[in-house]
Amino acid sequence: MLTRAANDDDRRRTTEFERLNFMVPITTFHYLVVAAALFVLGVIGVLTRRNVVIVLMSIELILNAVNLNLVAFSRMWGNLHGQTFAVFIVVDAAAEAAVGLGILIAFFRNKETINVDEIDLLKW
Amino acid sequence: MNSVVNTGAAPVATPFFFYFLAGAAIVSGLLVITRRNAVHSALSLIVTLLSVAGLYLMLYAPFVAGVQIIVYAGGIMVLFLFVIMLVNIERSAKDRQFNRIWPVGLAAACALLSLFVSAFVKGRNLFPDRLVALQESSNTQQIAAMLYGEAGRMGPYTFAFEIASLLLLVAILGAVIMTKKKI
Amino acid sequence: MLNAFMSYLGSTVPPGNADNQLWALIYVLIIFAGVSLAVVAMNWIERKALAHFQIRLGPMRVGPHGLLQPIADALKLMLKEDIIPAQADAVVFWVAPLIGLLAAFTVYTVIPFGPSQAVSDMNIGILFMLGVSSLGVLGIITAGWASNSHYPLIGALRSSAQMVSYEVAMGLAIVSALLMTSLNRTGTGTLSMIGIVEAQQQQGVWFIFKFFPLGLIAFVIFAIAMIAETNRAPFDLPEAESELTAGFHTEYSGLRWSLFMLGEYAAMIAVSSIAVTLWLGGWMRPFPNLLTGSAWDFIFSLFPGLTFAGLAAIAFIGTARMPAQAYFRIQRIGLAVFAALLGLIALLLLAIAVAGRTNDASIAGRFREGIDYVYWFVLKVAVFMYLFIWYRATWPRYRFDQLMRVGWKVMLPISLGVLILTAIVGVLIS
Amino acid sequence: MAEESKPLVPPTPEGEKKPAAEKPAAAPATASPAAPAKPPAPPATAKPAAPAKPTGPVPLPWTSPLVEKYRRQYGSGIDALTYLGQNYLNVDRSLIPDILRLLRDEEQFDYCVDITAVHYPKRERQFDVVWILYSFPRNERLRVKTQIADGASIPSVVSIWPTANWLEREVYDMFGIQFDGHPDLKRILLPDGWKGHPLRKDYGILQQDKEWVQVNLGIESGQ
Amino acid sequence: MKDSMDELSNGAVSHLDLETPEKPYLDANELIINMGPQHPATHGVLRVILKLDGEKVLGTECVIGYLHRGVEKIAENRTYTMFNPYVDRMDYVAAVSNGLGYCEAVEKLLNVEAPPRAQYIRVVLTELNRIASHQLWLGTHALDIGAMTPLFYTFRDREEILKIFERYCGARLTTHAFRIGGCQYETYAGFEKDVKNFLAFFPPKIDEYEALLTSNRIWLERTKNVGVISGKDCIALGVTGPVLRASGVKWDLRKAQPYAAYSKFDFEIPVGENGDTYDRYMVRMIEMRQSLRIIEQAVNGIPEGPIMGKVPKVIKPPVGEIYHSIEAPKGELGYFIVSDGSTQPYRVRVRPPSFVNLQALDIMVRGMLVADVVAVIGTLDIVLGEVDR
Repeated sequence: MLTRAANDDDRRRTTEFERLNFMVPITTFHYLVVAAALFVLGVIGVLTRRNVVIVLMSIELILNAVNLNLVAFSRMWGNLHGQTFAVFIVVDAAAEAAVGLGILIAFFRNKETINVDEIDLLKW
Repeated sequence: MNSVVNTGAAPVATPFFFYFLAGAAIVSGLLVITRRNAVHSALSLIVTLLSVAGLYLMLYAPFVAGVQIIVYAGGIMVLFLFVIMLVNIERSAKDRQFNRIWPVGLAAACALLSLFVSAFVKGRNLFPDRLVALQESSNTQQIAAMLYGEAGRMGPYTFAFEIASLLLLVAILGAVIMTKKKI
Repeated sequence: MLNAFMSYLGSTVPPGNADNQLWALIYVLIIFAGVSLAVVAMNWIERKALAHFQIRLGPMRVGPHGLLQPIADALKLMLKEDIIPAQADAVVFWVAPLIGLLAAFTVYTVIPFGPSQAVSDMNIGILFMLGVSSLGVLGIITAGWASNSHYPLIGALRSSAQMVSYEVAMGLAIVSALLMTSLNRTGTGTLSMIGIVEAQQQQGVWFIFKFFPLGLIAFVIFAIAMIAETNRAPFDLPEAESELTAGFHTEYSGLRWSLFMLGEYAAMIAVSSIAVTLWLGGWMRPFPNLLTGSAWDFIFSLFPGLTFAGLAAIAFIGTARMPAQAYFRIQRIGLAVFAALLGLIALLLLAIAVAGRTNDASIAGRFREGIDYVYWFVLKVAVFMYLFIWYRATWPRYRFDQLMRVGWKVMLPISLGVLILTAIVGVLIS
Repeated sequence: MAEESKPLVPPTPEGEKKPAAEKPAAAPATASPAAPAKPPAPPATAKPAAPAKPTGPVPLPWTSPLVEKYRRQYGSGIDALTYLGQNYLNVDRSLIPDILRLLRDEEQFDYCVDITAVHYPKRERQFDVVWILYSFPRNERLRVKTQIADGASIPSVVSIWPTANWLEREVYDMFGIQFDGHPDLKRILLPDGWKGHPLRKDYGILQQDKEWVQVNLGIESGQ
Repeated sequence: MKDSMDELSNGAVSHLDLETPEKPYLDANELIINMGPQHPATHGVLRVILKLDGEKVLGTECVIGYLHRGVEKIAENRTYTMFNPYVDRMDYVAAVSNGLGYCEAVEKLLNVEAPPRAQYIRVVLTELNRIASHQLWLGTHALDIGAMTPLFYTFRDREEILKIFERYCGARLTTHAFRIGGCQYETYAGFEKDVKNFLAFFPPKIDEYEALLTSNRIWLERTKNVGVISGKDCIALGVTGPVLRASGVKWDLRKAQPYAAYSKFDFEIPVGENGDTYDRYMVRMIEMRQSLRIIEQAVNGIPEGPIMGKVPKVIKPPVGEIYHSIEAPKGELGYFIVSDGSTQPYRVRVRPPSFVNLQALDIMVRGMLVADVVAVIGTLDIVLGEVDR
């Protein structure tokens, strides 16, 4: 009754938006552009910020960008390998955050700084 | 559960939502790397993560979206906020925000950006312009099949999954050892 | 219009899944209003029940038996001066209560009040719920930080540590219930909230009684963890007033403070709903497989009406027992009107039950069914709400290290053990 | 030495006939006690010196092994008296730390009940400092008193009885008596910047540190 | 850990270096928190400066005096009789005890004794007041630990005692029940009946409190091994009352140096073992029952006779000084009175139990958590009116 066939629905919406000249349909490419933008933002953060916490957050941004790519490709190819990999990356991000923040706290306790420029000794 | 399987009709798969979420993700991503105050950065990052989770939903990956919310926004970001509150942010907020080599870093990032742009411009046609509608209503079950296998067979990622759990264990131990004063 | 209405009533899937945006929106509004109303009612009930536990009367002045007290409270809170401390981070200070509130209310989109009485039936339902409710901690931690004051900060750190810790045990307890859903022919479980209830229906047992006592233990662990998760007594350390004045919301006042309270109560109802859905058969009436047949259906469908009739009777008795002085007249009239209102609702519900007795396809039949589902669900949640009050009146407060110890050294191992045992038993049986 | 050897009645014998006259603001009361030797006089007349006066209780010499022992050791610096069944030692200022330590270590006076002072402005040595001691094993109470002059200091007994910490701080706060060796001698009941020591007799009952009140409370007067 | 006298005497008590260098929070591991003077759990206007490492208490410093009224100075400017009501305002939850101590001290100075009947009445009222004080303590202490309900139960039952006070002397809290030389009022007509009713009424109520708390798991966890203080430390710090007894020192002034008519009654002194918060709780609970025992014996044995001794109209004690102390609900309450022979005391020194007991807070909470500070403040049973006087 109220549930329409899938293709029907998609077509209806597409035409609607084309009539409004609102936007073109979203393709994988769109997602890739978003992911690339997030990736570059993350890289800028990692390379330029002094605050280690923000550097770590930028790394999270990068990982998210990668995840977005993977999931977009997963949809493109119609299988779930990409999504599965994204789950692995989330696991990795959790491990990285835990260890990174652990290092940060241990470091802060000794050196009282969280600036990357000042973390310049192998041993202290 | 019931007969209606709406494979094609992603709940919110409209361009408007895509642009909204993408815009939110990128703007808050920008805020993450520019805010002086680390707590603001973290809050912006949460917005980014939630927007990306929304994008996952649009890509028929509800499980990844759920994991993104529960692990990233609910877990990792709480950890980040916790640490930010422990370390003295007042002082670091008054400090110089960018490191000495920031022009170099920015240049490198710009180079990377141009690489991406050129790759996308030149390689646009390489991507097949198709979007497959995935089975959303059994997404979790399918990912489970990938990770654990089904019907008695191991899945393609079962071994990797076990390794990942080991990685987490190592990370837990490492974090505990590093942060605890006396063990 | 009527056709659309009928077709909706006839639908067996939630509006979100039926891709019916309008109905989904209406549902969201209904749930939002309903939850807000429930919070207001809960406020009154908690004050009254707590008062009676403590040999007091509780609110008696605003309206008959203090019935209008929540409204007076809400008005007061809205009119109260809204203070932002000078040193606070104004933006974050503003946003923090909203985060908690949004997280608490978003959860309701997947709570099934009936097989089709939900906004949406997500494939990842329970995962979504856990994730979104874990966002609530962000509101607390940002509130504590933004206040720029010691007590809120300690309260926020405490509460974030507490919530993160108990989420682990809670998650494991949930997983053991999820494992039970996979005990079917195909061997695939489900994360969908509706699917979980339906699995209980198929297996003919609430999961609390499944693999006795494994299901019960998992349920108890969840029931303890959910108190910790909502920062209620005896785990209310984040806002332990005797230690931290008011914890993370010490610096909050007026409307924003009331948003925190709204969020807290909404979260209480939400976690109770999870417990009901996972272990207590969700919307199902007692013994749906045992006492079958239309006669039993009819008998059980009388319960909503009878409940309201009982409430009306209590209100009428209260009216009759009011002192005869002249200055009680208005209160008396008010209580009588309230009782009459309850009585009317009771009559309406009974009429629907009677009218929908025969024909399941008619509007009345549909209504009767929906009312039944919602009634049993709400009744089960209400029991949890009462337990929340009871705990608060009875127990002292845990200390922080004890709380952590209970969370990590008692609840976590037990829930892990229950999970493993459930898996083993499940495999052995199938 | 000379002063102490006299059998002291608390308000000291010589000089000040009338302590009541000293009370700055006790307006209504001053009249009647101004004549000390009036109707209820018997005790008052007992005051001047003599230990033996039949009317009214008076301090009597107190002998016990304890006293004998210390008297042998320290000579006349110790004066042991008993009044209404309560024993006290009048000890010379110079003997204070030793006597108190010995009382705890040897005589098991392990509980310092109270430390306080009394101000006699007319006297040369203006302050009586009083230690009230109790012995759990002996179930016995003992007061030790000494006289010091205004501005003079006295050794702290915190190292003997930790409880003396706050008690000495209160004495300092109220009388301005310095305790040498106290770990943290500062005001305890009054605010830190307060001027004056209220329990001295020259501090009127309506008197207050106006300046402090104006600066810290922003009001003209606390009255 | 804190058994050594040396550590105590090295100024460990309440000597806190509050100047923290400009260091970040994690490194210094220290956080200074002000608890009070406006804080729900400090029972008045007590300010405790806490030095914390995370939640662990490194040290505390009490700042008191917010309620200082100069009672001792006032005494020097009032006659002996006029000063009597002032003592009620010190420990305002145990006003009868305060009055008893003061009256007995002045009587001693005058060398008179209250007649037996007055003494029995005094014992009844004082013990009732001890129960009332313990009830208030129990309610607030439980509230501090997070149990709301006992507060209301104890207040309900305390009301019965206050009613007896009200009928006896017209006041509920600051009773001013006794006069120098005896009692002002003869017992009212139903006094004995009221007291006996209370004797029957109250024991089940104690059971009720105990049902809520004594074997409650959370209560045990919150109180066992919290705020432990050894008997030796108690004595060194001058801590008296239930706190001392909970640490295993069997010492009660009612037995050790009986005053009023206490030597005539048969009662036990409860003693704890570990000196922790739970023992202090148990000691006070048993003390309530023992007080009931004393009241029972006293009210059954009230002799006939006058209620006022032979005290002159104008009280002019002979020159001399006296120290007299009684066992108040909170510990040893002493009065050191110096008389110069005039109608006004030359000096009145009050030895307040709360003040001295509060000193022990520091060593009791070192190494504990913030939540324990609250529990320990509650268990010390301080009344700021008495601490600050």
